Amino acid sequence: MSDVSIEKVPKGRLGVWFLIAGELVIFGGFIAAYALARFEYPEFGSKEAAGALNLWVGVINTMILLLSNWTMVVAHDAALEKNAGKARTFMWATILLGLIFLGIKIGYEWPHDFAEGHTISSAKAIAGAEPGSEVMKTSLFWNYYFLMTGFHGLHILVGSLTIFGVIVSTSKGENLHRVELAGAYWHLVELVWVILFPMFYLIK
Amino acid sequence: MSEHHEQSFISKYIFSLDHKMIAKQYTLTGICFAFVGGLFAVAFRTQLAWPGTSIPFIGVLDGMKYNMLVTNHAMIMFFWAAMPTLIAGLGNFLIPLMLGADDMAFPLLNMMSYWIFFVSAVVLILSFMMPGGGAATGWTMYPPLSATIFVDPDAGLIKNLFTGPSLLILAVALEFASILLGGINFLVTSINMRAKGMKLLDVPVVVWMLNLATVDFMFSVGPLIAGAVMLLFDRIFNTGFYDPARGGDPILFQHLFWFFGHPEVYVVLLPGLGIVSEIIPVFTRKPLFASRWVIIMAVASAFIAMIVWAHHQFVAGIDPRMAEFFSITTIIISIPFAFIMFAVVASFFGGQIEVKTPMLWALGFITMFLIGGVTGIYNGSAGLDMYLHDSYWVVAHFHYTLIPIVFFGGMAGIYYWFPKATGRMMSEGLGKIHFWGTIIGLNMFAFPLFFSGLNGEHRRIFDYAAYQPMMADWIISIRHTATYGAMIIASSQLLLFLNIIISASSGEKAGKNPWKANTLEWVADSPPPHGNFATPPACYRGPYEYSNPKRSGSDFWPQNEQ
Amino acid sequence: MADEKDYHGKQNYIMLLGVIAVLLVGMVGISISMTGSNKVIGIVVLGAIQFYVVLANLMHLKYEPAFINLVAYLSVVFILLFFFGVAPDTIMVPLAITK
Amino acid sequence: MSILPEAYSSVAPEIESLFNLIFVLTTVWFFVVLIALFYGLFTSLKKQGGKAKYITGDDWAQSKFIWIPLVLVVLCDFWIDVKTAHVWSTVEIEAEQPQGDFDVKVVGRQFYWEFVYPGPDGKLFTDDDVAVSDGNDGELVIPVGKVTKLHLTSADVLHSFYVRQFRFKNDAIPGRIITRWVQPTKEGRIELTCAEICGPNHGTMRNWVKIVSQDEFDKFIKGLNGSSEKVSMVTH
Repeated sequence: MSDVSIEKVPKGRLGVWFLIAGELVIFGGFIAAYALARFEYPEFGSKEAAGALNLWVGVINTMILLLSNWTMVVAHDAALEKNAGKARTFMWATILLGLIFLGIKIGYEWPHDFAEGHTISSAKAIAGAEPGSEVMKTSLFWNYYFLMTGFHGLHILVGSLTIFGVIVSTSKGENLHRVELAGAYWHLVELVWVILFPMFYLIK
Repeated sequence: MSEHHEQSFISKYIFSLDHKMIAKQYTLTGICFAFVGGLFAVAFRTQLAWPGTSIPFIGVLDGMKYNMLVTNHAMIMFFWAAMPTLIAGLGNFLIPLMLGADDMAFPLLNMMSYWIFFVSAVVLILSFMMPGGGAATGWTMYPPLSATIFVDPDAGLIKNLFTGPSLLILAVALEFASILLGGINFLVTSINMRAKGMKLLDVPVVVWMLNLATVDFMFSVGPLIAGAVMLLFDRIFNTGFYDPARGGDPILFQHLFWFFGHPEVYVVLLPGLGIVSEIIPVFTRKPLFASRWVIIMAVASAFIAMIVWAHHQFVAGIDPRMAEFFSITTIIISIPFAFIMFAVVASFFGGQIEVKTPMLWALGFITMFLIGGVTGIYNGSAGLDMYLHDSYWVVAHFHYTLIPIVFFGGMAGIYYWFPKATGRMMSEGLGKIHFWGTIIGLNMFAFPLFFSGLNGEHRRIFDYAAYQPMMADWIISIRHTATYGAMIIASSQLLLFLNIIISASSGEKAGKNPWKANTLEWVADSPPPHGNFATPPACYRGPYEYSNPKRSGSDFWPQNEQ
Repeated sequence: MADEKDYHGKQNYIMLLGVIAVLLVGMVGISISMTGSNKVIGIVVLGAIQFYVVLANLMHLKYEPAFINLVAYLSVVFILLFFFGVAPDTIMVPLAITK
Repeated sequence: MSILPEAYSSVAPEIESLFNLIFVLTTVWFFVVLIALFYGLFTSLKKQGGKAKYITGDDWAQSKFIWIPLVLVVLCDFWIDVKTAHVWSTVEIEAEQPQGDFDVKVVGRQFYWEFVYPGPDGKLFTDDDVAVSDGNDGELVIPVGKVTKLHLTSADVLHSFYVRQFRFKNDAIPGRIITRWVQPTKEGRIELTCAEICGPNHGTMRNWVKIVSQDEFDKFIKGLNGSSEKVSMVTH
């Protein structure tokens, strides 16, 4: 922590931090709910649930998101040096990486899961199953998985749109402070992912 | 924003960026919804008093219709009447004016937040018109009932989305988003845009309270948004988050709900308390007693409010040891509010009290809220709540807290700041009749319910014919009295509309500072122009310097004067 | 706001990325090699460290004034509070279904 | 308190004494504050040419007038907390519950109560349990003076088991069985109501608790095992 007084913080940055805090609590609600179910039911770790997720695809995706955060901070540095062109280039890279992440998640992972009969609407999977049986509980895992990864993907989409807006608004080299605000929001996405990734892919 | 440019009708009155206009939009929407909610209440009170009477536009109530009215009465009063008037309306109007700023920190965000709120209101109204009608789940929307009612698992997404409960959940989520955005605006404004020389403790108590309320809201609303999304998915995607057969857990929703639901009570309580502690010094011509400690205690209560949520679930089958803990924290939270009450009462002694209408409403707030406060101890005590939970005792208790907070507090604010908002005084006579009608109605309505509640009359029953002990003559007469009370409250609100219309058009002109108050909003013209202040005011002292011996001549010392 | 003085220090982002990547590899290693509660504990600990690194360094939180740190960490604190407030009611209760 | 309905359970006196304690304390405080308020109000109304005293309440000489009452409030809160903790733990906390003489499972259903009694083997949660409900106009029959363990659960949505005369209420929740206990003190037939909104017919979800002497109760159980249809419980 630095000795900067709160009044010195520009209002944009202050607002973004409050937004981040609010978002953290929303994600926190999901994460807490999932964690509670996860600790209650060992079935969540079974071959039919978390075990069915492809760890290495997840790792690749994490790396891509990490890279996108690096490009974003480079863009921020460029903005501090008033180098709008460089900043825009790296923001484009960030958007690209974000879209690749979404592409892998929605274009490869989810169809893969669907093919194995795991969908968010578990009506087919649980048809005729005994209440409280393992099938039922694994279906709950998939409910959580699709809900939370979907919600996270939504934030990536919003973040990309925000960055795109910043790219447009900085096209004449002004409003460069906005690069940082968009960046902070983008880092929030990474911040949430470093929790989601272990929860779904690693603890099984 | 301070330069004066010509504005078209649209940009001045509808898509306005001016915080004062947005505040008026919020407040008017809120008042209209409050009236609708009140009519709902009158409707089902009529059914309770005279079962089987046909109500205009609704007809004879059956169980389903009754539950719909009760549910939407609570929802509307909380989220579409209390929040917009007290938090959004008041906050938007007061925060920039009291801090000597020209507008909110993010005017565009401000306008967006109102229009998101407006959309949420539209979605709410749509939810009444869905096949099967509106949500009939109780305002707490406990699953599995709320996750299954009106849902046809095979019907598919769209059909299940367009049902009353689904749309209500959607509307609530939108409403939260709007208040969240508005709240970020409040916090940034009051941190960054205070007038030159205004230290944190020179900020008026009401602004403190509004910001504390916003912080509480911001930190507590997340779990409920998550829970609401999960509930919506249970309805439209046939997921199993709250379905025990699939390992889901209904209790989880109750926690997600009340983790927000209890701080929510303080989100509306703190601004009401702030308004009163703003009005008392002006009409007693005396500083607010120990105003710094009042702020500190408000901060303390805002924190404790976050760790009392499970006291709504004592009998919901939660772990009894947890219940013990929450019972203790709940009773502890009475301490800061006891302090604030004592401080308010202490500020009366040795004053020169002038009982104008705003002061009258403030007095009504204090006395009625005292009843609500002390009866809260009964419910907070887990051992006793086992008996009182979900009985009319609870109904009486929270009407004795929420009506003073939202209604008396809000009215005190409206009567006090109306001259600043419109430039004209409100009629004292009409205001006083309005007050006495409301307070008499409130006590006729709520006080008898304590006794029927103690006798074990339980809530949300549309016809007590099945319950012999509840058909005793004295309990039936209590139902009649309560219904008459509700009718008196509702009808005396017509005076408010009358008063607003008459005064806004032909009330006597109010100068810059009709109440001889210290805070900065009275430095601006009334109504303040676009951009509020001709020259940005500076601040030299705290807001409650009344009858200061160092000040010669007048008995008040505005914050901006040397 | 473009004219505001920026008090954020420069930092070596490559190294920062390296740290996060190493933590990631560590977590994956744990999840492959270990089993049982050690695995969970290990992953949670490394995850928490990673969370802190991202929040404090990548998001520059450590350069912000104390108030903003308070806000950011309070949101985490309240979620933990929620989790431990609810845990006794869900984790420790056996599922018993009545048809 | 005559305002409360007649008491039928062993814990009712405890709960009433808790009620009385809170009633006395809160009423005293309420009137103290109210009298102070109106005294302050009427003694300091506006007078011609009067000047208000400049009292900030920042120094101890002034602020002690609210700090001392606050300390008293804290003491009263502490008193109430202790009493509450005592009552609550005797009623609810499993470790301190008395040994049960008899088990019965209460199942809430839309919109009626179902009571499951142990079958011939005398044990609950076995396949020969016997269920009665409105259908075969069954009521909750329990022996007077004995500790009956109530295993509350639900088959569809939330319900709440509420008997005024027992001063007792607890939700019946699908997916879990909540064990509470009651020790009736006198015979009689009293109302059992649902206190948690459970749908359109919530208002009609009423049954009866019949408290009978031990030998009547034994007769009832015999007749039950003879006649009624068997139901199999799935609990795991």
